[in-house]
Amino acid sequence: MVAQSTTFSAFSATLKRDLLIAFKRRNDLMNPLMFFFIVVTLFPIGITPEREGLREIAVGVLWVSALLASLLSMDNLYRSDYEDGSLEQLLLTPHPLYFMVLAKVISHWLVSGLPLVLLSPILGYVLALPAEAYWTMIVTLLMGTPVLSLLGSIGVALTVSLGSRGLILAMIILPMSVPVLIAGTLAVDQALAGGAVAGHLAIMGAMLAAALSLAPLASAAALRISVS
Amino acid sequence: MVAQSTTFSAFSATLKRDLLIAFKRRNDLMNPLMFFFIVVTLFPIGITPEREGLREIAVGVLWVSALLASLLSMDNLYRSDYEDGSLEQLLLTPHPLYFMVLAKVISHWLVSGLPLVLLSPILGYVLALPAEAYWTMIVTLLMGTPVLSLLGSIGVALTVSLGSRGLILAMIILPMSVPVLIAGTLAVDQALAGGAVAGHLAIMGAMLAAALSLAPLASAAALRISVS
Amino acid sequence: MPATPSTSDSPAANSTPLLAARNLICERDDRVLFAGLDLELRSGEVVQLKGSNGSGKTTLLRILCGLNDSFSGEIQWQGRPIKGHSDAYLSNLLYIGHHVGVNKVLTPVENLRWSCALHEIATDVDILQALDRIGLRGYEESRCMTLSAGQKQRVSLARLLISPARLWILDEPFTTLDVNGVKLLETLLADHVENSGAALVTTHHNLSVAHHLRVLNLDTHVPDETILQPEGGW
Amino acid sequence: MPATPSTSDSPAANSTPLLAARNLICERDDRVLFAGLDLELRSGEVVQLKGSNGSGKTTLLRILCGLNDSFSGEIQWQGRPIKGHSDAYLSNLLYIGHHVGVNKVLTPVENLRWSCALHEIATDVDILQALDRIGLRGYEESRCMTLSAGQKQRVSLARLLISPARLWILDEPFTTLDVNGVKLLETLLADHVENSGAALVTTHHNLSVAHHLRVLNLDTHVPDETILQPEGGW
Amino acid sequence: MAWLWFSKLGSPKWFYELSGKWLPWLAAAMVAVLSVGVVWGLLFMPPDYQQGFTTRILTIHVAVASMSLAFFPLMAVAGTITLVWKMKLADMVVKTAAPLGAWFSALTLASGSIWGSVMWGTWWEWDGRLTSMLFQFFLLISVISLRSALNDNEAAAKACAVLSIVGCINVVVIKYSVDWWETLHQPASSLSMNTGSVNGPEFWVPTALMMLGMYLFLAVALILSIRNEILERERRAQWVQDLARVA
Ligand code: HEM
Ligand SMILES: Nc1ncnc2c1ncn2[C@@H]1O[C@H](COP(=O)(O)OP(=O)(O)OP(=O)(O)O)[C@@H](O)[C@H]1O
Ligand SMILES: Nc1ncnc2c1ncn2[C@@H]1O[C@H](COP(=O)(O)OP(=O)(O)OP(=O)(O)O)[C@@H](O)[C@H]1O
Ligand SMILES: [Mg+2]
Ligand SMILES: [Mg+2]
Repeated sequence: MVAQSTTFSAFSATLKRDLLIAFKRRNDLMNPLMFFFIVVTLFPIGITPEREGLREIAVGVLWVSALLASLLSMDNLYRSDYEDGSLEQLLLTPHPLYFMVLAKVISHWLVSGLPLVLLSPILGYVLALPAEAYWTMIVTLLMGTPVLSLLGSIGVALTVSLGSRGLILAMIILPMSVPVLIAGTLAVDQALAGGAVAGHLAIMGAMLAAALSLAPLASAAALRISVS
Repeated sequence: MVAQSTTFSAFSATLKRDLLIAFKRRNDLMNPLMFFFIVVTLFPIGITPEREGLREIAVGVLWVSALLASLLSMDNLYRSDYEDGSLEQLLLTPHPLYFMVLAKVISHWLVSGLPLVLLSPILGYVLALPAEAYWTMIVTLLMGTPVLSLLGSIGVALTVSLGSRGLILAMIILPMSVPVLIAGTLAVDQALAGGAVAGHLAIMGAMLAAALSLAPLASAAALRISVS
Repeated sequence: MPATPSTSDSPAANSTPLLAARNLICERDDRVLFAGLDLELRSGEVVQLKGSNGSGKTTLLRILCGLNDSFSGEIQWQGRPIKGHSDAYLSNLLYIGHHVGVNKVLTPVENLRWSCALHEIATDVDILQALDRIGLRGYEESRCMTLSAGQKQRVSLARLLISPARLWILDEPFTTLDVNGVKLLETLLADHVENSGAALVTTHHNLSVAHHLRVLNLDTHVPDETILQPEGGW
Repeated sequence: MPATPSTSDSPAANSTPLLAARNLICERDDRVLFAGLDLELRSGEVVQLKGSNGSGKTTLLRILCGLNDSFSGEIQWQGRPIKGHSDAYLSNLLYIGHHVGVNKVLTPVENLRWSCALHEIATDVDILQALDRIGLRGYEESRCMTLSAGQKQRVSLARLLISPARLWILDEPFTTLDVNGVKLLETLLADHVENSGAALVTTHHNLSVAHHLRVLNLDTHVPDETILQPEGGW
Repeated sequence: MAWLWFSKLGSPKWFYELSGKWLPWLAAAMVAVLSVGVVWGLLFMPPDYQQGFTTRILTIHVAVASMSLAFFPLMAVAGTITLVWKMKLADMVVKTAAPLGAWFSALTLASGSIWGSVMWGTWWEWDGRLTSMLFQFFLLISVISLRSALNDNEAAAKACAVLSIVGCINVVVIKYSVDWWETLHQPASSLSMNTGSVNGPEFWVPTALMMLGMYLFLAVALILSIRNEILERERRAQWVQDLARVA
């Protein structure tokens, strides 16, 4: 007689699986990076190649691109699972859905969010971001991108059963992620102005904590709805 | 005995069908607009709310957002057809595939590209775009967005059989559409500088012509590959 | 024919049923699928759910699994309503639907590792044995997108060999299976109910699992108001 | 059993076959599916393609339709290779695969309007009659995503009633059909071949379309080197 | 007992009849209050010494604006009830409130930017409150299109419930946006009734009247559209059939 699995083993199995899938689709590991890179580079082309001009917009461009990159990458968080029926299996697990969703989001962030954070310094340099802003930028991105992923997961969960999603998804996610954008950019601007950023970081920390605790619940509920 | 359909009737049937689908998914008609709007609004938030600052980046922001909007909306050009098997049926038509693809792209542009062009003046205003640039912007967008859709269709066709597309798509399309972006922004900048824009418009016209004649062929080929 | 199949012939008529549904009512788009449907499933039974296309088989199964709650009525697992005590129920439930839940880029082994881990602890040895028995020998390591329709189906069916669940709910599991596949699955069903399991299966071909079998036909059960009228105004 | 089924019993043995495939070879992931496969299909014949899961039925059908060109060998339509003269072939071909090609948000009518217009001119009257006959009366105007599996299947099968195509290639068309559905489809097949059509059908249950039927079994055809070895190094 | 009343409140029929009784009174009150407010606010309110007659638009603006902030909380509460107790009526509130909210947000934007065109000499500024209001507008649109996109009513109801609960984040943003950004927009504090200096009673009384009128308007509009929704959904129910026969 086989024993029942623990919640933790289910959690880690889900985490492993999603990482494995992402890894098998090699390009998934590259794409968010590439996209981030491309979008960022669009601006010097579209707006202004002068370093002075760039310096002005660097922070904003970085954050907006990060936002869009994570938005685009959200799309396949639940979709393939929904289509091949894996999602039903996920919902039928006896373990709390909170952790399963969390596992999926975490693995998604590891694949799409983290690389982006790691790349940001290079792009900061390309966009002539003043040196003193680097650390703040990295830290804020490090705290901000998980929030984006978590908020995103709600949107995706709500819309996964819709035929056409790309856009309604954007409409749901973007407004919600604006606070993150604001907090992030403000913090970096502060750092540029030489001010103290602790306050802003605290705000972002609070956001992250809230998102971590609530977003998976909302997503779980949304998933149940979409599948039924 | 039923008679065989003409290429034209097949063409128009496909056009009608895609428009119908888009219309049934009401939000598809709104979304590209909304997305365009939202993305545009991200920049003032992220970068600078002052009108002077905005004026500098207005053109670039508009074009980049247009690019991203059409990119996001591309996603469901062939996807659902691929998944439900309609694409196989499309490939098995005795009529030249060129026209079928063309029909799909046209309807897609009508639904996602055109509204975007019509909205652009408003966004031009909120981004404090100087009055003299309006006409050039509209015309360039009017010529540019179809090119984006056409180029996009190639990318989508290539990647339709892949599980995760949002991003690999972006990587294929964005680089290809950079020329459009450049031509468009240059033209508008010219207009701002009070110069003659005929040259730039000619270039964009050439791009459009080329795309119209070649892109559907490429997409058709790509579709065959993806389906087999 | 009565709504509840007469349970006289079932092995343990007097014991409390594993799964019991009382007075289920479900309508989709104000079309009544079934009303006042009662269903009892005791250990040692296979209930085959029959009915014409669109009679509501899949809907019923999904309702029983708790995947779909647009219904009224009560569902009990071993006498306790599943609402409150879902995990006791879910850890004994194995559902395989129209969509088999097999990821395309993963190999059969990797797929099973996950879908098993959601419920029970299964070693790779178990999984490989299961795949072997289900007839996927040699395909353990090839991506599922390269498998044929029937092979995909088999991947999901392999879970039947691993899971300790007592209740199987299978939605047209015989689709795309070849003759051997069908035989194999039937023996699996027989074995399962032999050792005090129970199974609820929808299929259009007539099952041959000897004396355990009971048939519930949804068609003989549809109330009158669902005689269909053309909707569109043509 | 010979590779090419003996055509002695077929109505028009001496006429040139509608569809002829010579010496087809196909391997997927260096696994030979079939080699040196010959196939002849004459008007008035139904050929049932049998074979265990993964034996290559779907692949073969897709090859014959020209949807899949990872093969070697020659395929002829009425004596002319289909490569050059594809549209003559395609306008006489009707293929329904595992994925039925029914859009979820459209209604059955709208779906058929399009999929018919790709080949022939069909009026709404034809379409509605077809839907009626195929047993979707009352569902003409409801979005296909709300249809059951079997009903979706029926939507695609409705094309059989409209299309003038002489060659039908159907991949497991009986899946998810209820008993009446199966009967209906079998009569459709019979009628089709009656008036000089031809059909190539894969299915695991044994067709009952009287004397026209011929069976081609892919299993009896697999060359030896494909005895399967476990690939993964476990 | 209380529970019984609660479930009764959930029943559309009951609500339909009750609201039928209330409606005339509410409507009358609304007309009265609004007309007084408008006349006073637009015609008799003394011109502000610095802001001139344009202050009068502001009475409308402030009323509409503060009103449109009420929608997401409302929908969130109703949504929670939908999710927890599966109460039909609550879902109807969510459904009918969304378009209303969209209109009001649009009105706020419009009135605001009209005022802006006078005060700031521009129709639009990238000001925190304005922008976040714009996003509320978007969110409401997406609530609407989400419902239209989901074909299954049950699912649509719950999905929209979740979305409107989550969407409340944005209301918080709107509230504090003025403090987060260094911003053109009036801090909401200037709304506080007791600031005697500029905004004396002759300013805030009409404003208050306007607000009251707006809330009455909201009530009336909601009830009306909910009644429609009820008839729509219960069209097969016996009592609706009877109504139809009577009419
Ligand atoms: C949540 C939304 C909003 C609220 C609660 C709100 C509320 C207010 C309040 C309380 C005032 C100050 C009235 C006074 O002077 O005592 C005000 C003024 C004003 N509002 Fe809004 N408003 C909102 C949105 C908007 C929008 C969307 C716009 C423009 C598109 C706008 C434009 C203005 C302008 C131009 C003023 C005058 C500012 C000044 O006197 O310098 N408001 N609003
Ligand atoms: N895209 C692919 N790439 C590589 N191999 C494939 C691919 N598709 C199918 N195969 C292999 O070809 C073989 C035959 O597949 P096919 O779908 O034709 O089988 P089938 O006869 O239709 O089986 P079933 O009865 O289950 O439908 C399978 O063993 C599968 O492994
Ligand atoms: N999401 C939905 N919304 C509205 N109606 C639905 C939905 N899903 C199914 N239905 C309706 O419910 C009825 C039963 O569907 P169901 O899938 O349960 O039938 P079924 O018995 O499984 O048929 P099949 O044998 O073809 O699988 C169908 O008539 C269909 O129209
Ligand atoms: Mg079914
Ligand atoms: Mg097959």
